[in-house]
Amino acid sequence: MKPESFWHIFINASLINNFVLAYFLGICPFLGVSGKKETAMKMGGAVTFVMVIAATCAYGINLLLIAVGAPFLQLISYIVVIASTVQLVEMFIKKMSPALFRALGIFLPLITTNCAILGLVLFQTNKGYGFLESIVYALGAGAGFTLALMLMAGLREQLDFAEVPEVTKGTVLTLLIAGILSLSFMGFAGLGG
Amino acid sequence: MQTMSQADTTEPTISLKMLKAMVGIGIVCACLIALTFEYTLPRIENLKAEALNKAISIVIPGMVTKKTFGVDRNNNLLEVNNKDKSPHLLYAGYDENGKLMGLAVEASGIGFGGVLRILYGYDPEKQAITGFHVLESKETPGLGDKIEKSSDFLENFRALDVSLNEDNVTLKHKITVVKNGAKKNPWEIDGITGATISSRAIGNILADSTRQMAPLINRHKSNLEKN
Amino acid sequence: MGFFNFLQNSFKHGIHPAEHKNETKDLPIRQFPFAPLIILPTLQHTGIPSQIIVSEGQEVVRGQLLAKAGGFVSVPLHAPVSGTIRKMGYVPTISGKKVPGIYLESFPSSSQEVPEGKGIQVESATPEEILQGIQDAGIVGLGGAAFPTHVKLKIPEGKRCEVLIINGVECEPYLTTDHRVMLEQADDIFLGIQYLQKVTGAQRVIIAVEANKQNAANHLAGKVPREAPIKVQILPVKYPQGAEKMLVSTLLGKEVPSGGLPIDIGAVVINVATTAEIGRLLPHGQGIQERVITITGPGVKQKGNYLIPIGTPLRFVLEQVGTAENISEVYLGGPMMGTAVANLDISVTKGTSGILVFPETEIRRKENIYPCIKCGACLDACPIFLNPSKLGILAKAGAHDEMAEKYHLMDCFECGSCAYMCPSNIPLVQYFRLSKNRVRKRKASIT
Amino acid sequence: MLNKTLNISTSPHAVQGVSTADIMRNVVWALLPAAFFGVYAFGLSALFLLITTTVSAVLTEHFLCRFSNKESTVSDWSAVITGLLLGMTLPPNFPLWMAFLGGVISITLGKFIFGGLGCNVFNPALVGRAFLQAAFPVAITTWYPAFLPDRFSTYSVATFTLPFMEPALDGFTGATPLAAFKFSHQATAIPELALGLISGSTGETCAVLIILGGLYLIARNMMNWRIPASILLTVFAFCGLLNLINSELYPTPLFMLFSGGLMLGAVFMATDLVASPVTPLGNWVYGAIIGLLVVVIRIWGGLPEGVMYAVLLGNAISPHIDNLIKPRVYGTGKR
Amino acid sequence: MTILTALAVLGCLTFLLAFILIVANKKLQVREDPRIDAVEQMLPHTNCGACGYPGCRPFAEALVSGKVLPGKCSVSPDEGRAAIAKFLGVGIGAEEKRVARLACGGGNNVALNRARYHGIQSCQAASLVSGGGKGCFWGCLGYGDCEAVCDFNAITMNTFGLPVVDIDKCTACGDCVEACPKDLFSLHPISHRLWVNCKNLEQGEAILEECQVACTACGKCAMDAPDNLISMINNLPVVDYSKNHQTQIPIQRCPTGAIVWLDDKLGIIKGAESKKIIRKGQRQEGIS
Amino acid sequence: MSVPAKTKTGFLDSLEKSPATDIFLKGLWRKNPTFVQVIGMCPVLAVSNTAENALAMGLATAFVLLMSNTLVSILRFVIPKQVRISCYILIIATFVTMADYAIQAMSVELHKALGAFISLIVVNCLILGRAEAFASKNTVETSVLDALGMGAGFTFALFCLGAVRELLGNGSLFGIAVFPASFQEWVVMMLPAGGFFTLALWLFIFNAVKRAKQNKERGKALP
Ligand SMILES: Cc1cc2nc3c(=O)[nH]c(=O)nc-3n(C[C@H](O)[C@H](O)[C@H](O)COP(=O)(O)O)c2cc1C
Ligand SMILES: Cc1cc2nc3c(=O)[nH]c(=O)nc-3n(C[C@H](O)[C@H](O)[C@H](O)COP(=O)(O)O)c2cc1C
Ligand SMILES: Cc1cc2nc3c(=O)[nH]c(=O)nc-3n(C[C@H](O)[C@H](O)[C@H](O)COP(=O)(O)O)c2cc1C
Ligand SMILES: Cc1cc2nc3c(=O)[nH]c(=O)nc-3n(C[C@H](O)[C@H](O)[C@H](O)CO)c2cc1C
Ligand code: SF4
Ligand code: SF4
Ligand code: SF4
Ligand code: SF4
Ligand code: FES
Repeated sequence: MKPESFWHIFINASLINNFVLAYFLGICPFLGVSGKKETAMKMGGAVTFVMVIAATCAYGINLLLIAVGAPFLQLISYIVVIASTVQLVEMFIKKMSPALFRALGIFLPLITTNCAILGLVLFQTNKGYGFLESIVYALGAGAGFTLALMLMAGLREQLDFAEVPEVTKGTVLTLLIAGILSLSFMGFAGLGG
Repeated sequence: MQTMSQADTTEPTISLKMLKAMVGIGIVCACLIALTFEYTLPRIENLKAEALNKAISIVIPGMVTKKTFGVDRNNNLLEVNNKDKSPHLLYAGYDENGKLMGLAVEASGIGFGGVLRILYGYDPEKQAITGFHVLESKETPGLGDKIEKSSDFLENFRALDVSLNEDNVTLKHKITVVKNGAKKNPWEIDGITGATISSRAIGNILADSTRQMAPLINRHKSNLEKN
Repeated sequence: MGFFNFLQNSFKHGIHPAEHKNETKDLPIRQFPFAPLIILPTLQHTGIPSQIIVSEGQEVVRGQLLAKAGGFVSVPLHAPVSGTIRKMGYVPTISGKKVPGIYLESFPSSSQEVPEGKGIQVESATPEEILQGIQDAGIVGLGGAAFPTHVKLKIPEGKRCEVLIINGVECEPYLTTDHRVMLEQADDIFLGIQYLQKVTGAQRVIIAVEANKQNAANHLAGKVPREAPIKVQILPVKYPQGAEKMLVSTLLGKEVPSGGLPIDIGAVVINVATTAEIGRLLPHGQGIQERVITITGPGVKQKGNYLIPIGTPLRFVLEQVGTAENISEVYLGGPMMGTAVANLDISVTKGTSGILVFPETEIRRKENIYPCIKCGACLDACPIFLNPSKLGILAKAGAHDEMAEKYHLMDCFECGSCAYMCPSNIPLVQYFRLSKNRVRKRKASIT
Repeated sequence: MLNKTLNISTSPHAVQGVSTADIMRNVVWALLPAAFFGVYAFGLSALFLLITTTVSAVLTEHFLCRFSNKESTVSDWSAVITGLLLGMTLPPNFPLWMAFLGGVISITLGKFIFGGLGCNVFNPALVGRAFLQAAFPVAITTWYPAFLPDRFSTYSVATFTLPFMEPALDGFTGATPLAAFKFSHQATAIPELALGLISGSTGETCAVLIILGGLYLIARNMMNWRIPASILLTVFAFCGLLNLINSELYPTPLFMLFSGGLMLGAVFMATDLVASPVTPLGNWVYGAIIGLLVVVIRIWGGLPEGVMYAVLLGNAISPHIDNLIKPRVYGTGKR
Repeated sequence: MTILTALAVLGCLTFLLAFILIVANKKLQVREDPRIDAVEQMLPHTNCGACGYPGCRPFAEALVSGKVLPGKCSVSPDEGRAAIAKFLGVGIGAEEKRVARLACGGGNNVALNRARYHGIQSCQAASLVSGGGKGCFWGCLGYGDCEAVCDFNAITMNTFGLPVVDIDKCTACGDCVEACPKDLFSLHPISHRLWVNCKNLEQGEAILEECQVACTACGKCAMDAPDNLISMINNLPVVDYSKNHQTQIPIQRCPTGAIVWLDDKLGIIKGAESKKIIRKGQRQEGIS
Repeated sequence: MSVPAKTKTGFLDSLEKSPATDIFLKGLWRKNPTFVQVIGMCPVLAVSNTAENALAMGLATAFVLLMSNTLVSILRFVIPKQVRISCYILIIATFVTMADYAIQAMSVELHKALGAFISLIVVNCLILGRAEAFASKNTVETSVLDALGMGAGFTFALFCLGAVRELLGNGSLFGIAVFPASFQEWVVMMLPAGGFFTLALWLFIFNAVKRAKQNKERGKALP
């Protein structure tokens, strides 16, 4: 088997198989936090950050679990460790930099139990990525998530002033835009292939 | 403010309670999971092995027993036990007499929708690909997934020529994909209309993999045959 | 359009509306008859109303002071005609607002003579005296805004006026008052410039004239006193070339800072008619009683440039010049920035530069309003480089504060270029006025 | 005589006189030459196709307005453009029932759900096409030869396929110039491309007529010239650079410009006023992004053609462009 | 064996996690008076600002800190205010209910329009175009900005284009006061029954051309009013509500019905001698 | 909201009278997690490309929901408030792992089709939400009912999506061809975009029905 290049891992996670638009991971924040550009940007940043942390943790746990021979505890340990690590980081940030906390921190608890994070670490394990590959994968996934969130936020902000019919307002409209974005992202299919 | 000081006095007991509750639940959970795992493991392994066997017997028709080999750093073929996960897995299939029928080789590459993992059968005697099976694909259902379903396409892999030159190191012809209906030579693959990209990806994967594996297998033929 | 903009030596953006000046530009200024009843609001300028100093029943002569300035940002009001004060009360104005005013019944055979006052000679007077003289003459900007001229001429502490710009651009379609003034009152203009130079201390004077008034420019250029630092500059025809910000950009290549005035970059802009009025009135110590007004438009029978006494009711004016049967809209000022008249009982004031009459058949009402299609025509037109498209969308949604904070709403000077260009007929300027009003109101309520 | 009630309204009291409907109508005129060329080159099938998409878009618009108790907005002509453009981007032998569906999707998904004219954030015609391409990828990449001798007497078998049924494949696949280049590295001669002597989507083949239509609109100040200029320049420059680096691997810039839907996309689709940025500099940036995406998708992507995706992605970015690139307001110092 | 590994791994993990949480629990206590939340829950959540605070939460904070009394919230029903008062152990601080009140009687049946306005259909927009075209500069333009701005649907435009306030729905939030470009709305306790229903500053009968119910500043009401209750200021009668104003005497002789008495539902009762104008339709458009 | 007394009592209404069925129906219909509450959307979109996958996913989620609700309810007095979320996650993760292995033991094919989404049930907002908002405050019986209702509602929603997508995208239902062989599949329905569109369609229908109902009620209340 030929190992994937970092570049392809990144492009794949961010554009071709975008976590939100192709894998449907993290739909809740995608629907919920995409109303304003600023919050979307911060949310994206926070998700990327947590993804990198989670990828690191997961890599370590996976090694450990294989070592002790308990791969069946994978899921439960991932979620428990990621949750507590994120909480630790949150406390740490709060103490070290209140400004950063205000920008990122309030999103952290939201993200802890989010499909995108857990999905990332599960995929990363399934694909058998090494440490660096995992980090690149996390960065790509985070960038893709941020991109999707930002695009949606921009469009939704613009539509705040449009005469959207009552019945499609809200989630329906957001989903339809997501669908069209997902169609557009198909243009990236096969990139780097 | 009163409520605050109350909380302060009760803190140690609460902490202890928290610790107890969590560790307790953790232990119960551990038991539950471990039991489930123990209970289902044999069946899952069975199913997996069956699936693998099925896949291998698709690409090596008529195979009865098999052995698993891996490729180490120095390009040597070594028999490995099933649990090990070393890259470049190959399976050697034998008939009831223990005669080598062919090899099932795993290969992967990038298709239309992401990574494609395939298994193909290689017959060192005929120096040809004898079968082909998709292990994992994200190709578009109804379009790209014709690479696993279209019998016309699978027909290509009944005997796809990958003969080696006399030097036993290089291939005579590179596997190429041509437009549907344009196949003329035994080393060409007839593509799928509407899924050119997926079919070409298969061609590329096969070409890449055979270029490396065919000489290797030929070199270690004896190694494989003794059963 | 827009494509070859860079070839022109002028401000960027702007529009080219049809001019319609040919009908009146060659008609000499003519004196208008006195109306039997003159209506004089005490607020004909921007600022504080004048304070009436006469009483009901009192007889006054032409040029007599009727109301004194109500403060620094205010000017006095003089009788435009000899007669009797019939009544005092609320009188209607063009803004719709009713303000305290005077009804003056003119004597049937009033004389045109205006008694001589205490003149101010340009050679002997100090700048302060001239400034006071300008206020006493009741002079306000005749270019449209009717801002008290002496206030504008008082150079703030720490600023210096380097160049005086005499605005003879008259970029509004239809209007030809400034054109005629330049042709017929050149001497007054040059005398006025002397006063202005003395007040401002400006070393350079530029008289700016649009290329469609070539004859006026030549006439003025020929009369420039020898060795006077006065230059007559011909500018490309483009709306709103006459707006002082654009004028300063074109002539000096500098921009007036947002929220600032031309004096912030060392310039003072005064309209030609204002200048002429200064030159005519100050030496005689008189007050302003009449002004030149273009009466035109497809609904007018005797189009022309008339010297009309201030306070003449619009109804009287239109009866005199004759109008079409089916008049539908009357504007004071030009078609781009002028105000529609709701009530013909209002009168001509110091700020009135034109009276435009349109019959029903000539009105192209913008009834078919489409949504904004973001064509960008408005952006390409706006001389201030605002984004009227976005502003319009925000205004419709009522996001007034966002307009002011993020999109420079308050820099819009309502020139109307954007609405003129908009293919969707969106009432952009009205939206902006409304929003500006709201923002101002809110700011006022906060402080 | 002077006792009439006057009418009052805000200044300005003058208007320049070209309305939105006028602009839209002129865009239709500008599209017609290229559309007629499509009919001339591909015959009856193409004619039926264009009529179907246009009628479908207009009908959909009309009925949606009716259902939402609004006045029908068909008279502003924008639905005609959407329908016509949709037809022009489809292969001539595209089954009519699919084309009809495309028109319906274009107007509902691409326009109506956002609030109708002026509110859509994506190009409606391309939303319809993207849906069709994702729904029926085979039908939309099955091409029909141009200039068949009997094209005015017979039509493609696929054209009249029953609704919901699979079209019989009577076209040939993969022979358009871009696919030929992508999969077999065969370049087509530029004059052939420019004059439209090739196969492709109904309205995209004759680049010359498309350019003429665009020039007409630009001359009448009804189209934003900056966007096509920016796209074409970017594609030319980027592709030229690649071609200089390796002329074996990468096509010549002229081939890039004149092949596939680039010309139609750059001149008529990226310029859709509503879904593109509104500021002048924003237009340049938007064009450059689309140009880059086109080249990237065409050269490194899986698909042979990417104009549609590039424009849709450009649409998605355009609110950000508008937000980040604001004109410098008079008197506020340097940028 | 599997079970043992599982126990060990998960035991350690959960221990670690619990430890972290305990630390977090100690470090991250949120110190906020819980009563604020409770009070906020009891408020109507309309964030209307009628209480003088920017929203319900700041008002709740103020309530808890004892700065104000619950009666300030005019939107809550009486029971709600009582509940909050009980919860906080303070008085209700009842204030008399106030409602928005219009000072114009010039519907299109009695007042003339001098010009026909075209443009954005809003009073604020119209008022900026030569005053809006109504004959009386001070009068209601009738485009219903007040109706649109009211969050409680308390204002409806009647057939003559005048806003009518539903006193049950009106919360005295003051939005209409702010919205009206002619400043016709003000907030008054409902006990103020004697009401000057006009804002026209002109004196004399000439104004009747424009509006048949305008105050002509004849001064009869001021003359009749006991105890100097009414004074004429700027050609308009002004009621001094600090005096005893529960009297209908002043309205009786008003010739135009510009000063009125309001009944329980704020219906208008005019004086005996005021001219009765019963017109069902619109008055004809005036001439300029 | 006081609903005016209805003259005609439908079957559902009579059922709603009893508190137990009321709790159940609430989850299935009135507070349907997908169509009304719009939570836990990821699996709804991701594994609804065929009716079979959708059903399997729905059932798996319902199982986890049921078990975790029960356990949380049983333990509700034991778990201290401060660590409740972590405890819930532990419990949920356990049952998810069990479900995962169970499915794997049943069919490798199905496990492959559902992919990581079985594991992702752990983070499904629905399950944690029910544990937190309902089970931790209610008796075991009602929690079980709630879980059954919500689980059924979720499965129902998934099935609605899966059926439409499979029907249009593959011309079949549960793998059985419904349309004639020459049916042209709408490939888009199998793609991610199709998931978004179908969900939007169903939400739209629910919205429209809700609005129509509201309008009708308002119409009734008026005269
Ligand atoms: C929604 C969609 C899905 C596609 N999926 C595949 C795919 O799985 N495999 C593939 O080879 N091409 C796929 N394509 C690519 C197009 O079918 C492409 O045009 C085609 O591969 C060109 O091949 P042709 O020359 O045989 O028409 C897809 C295109 C679209 C729009
Ligand atoms: C859009 C616009 C157009 C204007 N056009 C003219 C004009 O054509 N002529 C003119 O004298 N003033 C014009 N003005 C007014 C000038 O900006 C400036 O106020 C005036 O020339 C100053 O002279 P004044 O105070 O003597 O009137 C215009 C203003 C604006 C906002
Ligand atoms: C504006 C426009 C955009 C288009 N976008 C795409 C696209 O994104 N993808 C695509 O496959 N075809 C698209 N087409 C159709 C292509 O231009 C072309 O006809 C098709 O890709 C077949 O050519 P090829 O096989 O040489 O690529 C588009 C056509 C037009 C007119
Ligand atoms: C220059 C120009 C290009 C246009 N291009 C498109 C287009 O590509 N697709 C489309 O649906 N409408 C197009 N329109 C029409 C119109 O903008 C479109 O229907 C609106 O986007 C609908 O809100 C175009 C209009 C103009 C003036
Ligand atoms: S009216 Fe205001 S926004 Fe419009 S063009 Fe003039 S300055 Fe710009
Ligand atoms: S000119 Fe009119 S339609 Fe065009 S962008 Fe400006 S506001 Fe919108
Ligand atoms: S009261 Fe004021 S806001 Fe209300 S309709 Fe009359 S003018 Fe408009
Ligand atoms: S009696 Fe009537 S008209 Fe006279 S002052 Fe009083 S309110 Fe005005
Ligand atoms: S289910 Fe909520 S983020 Fe995935």
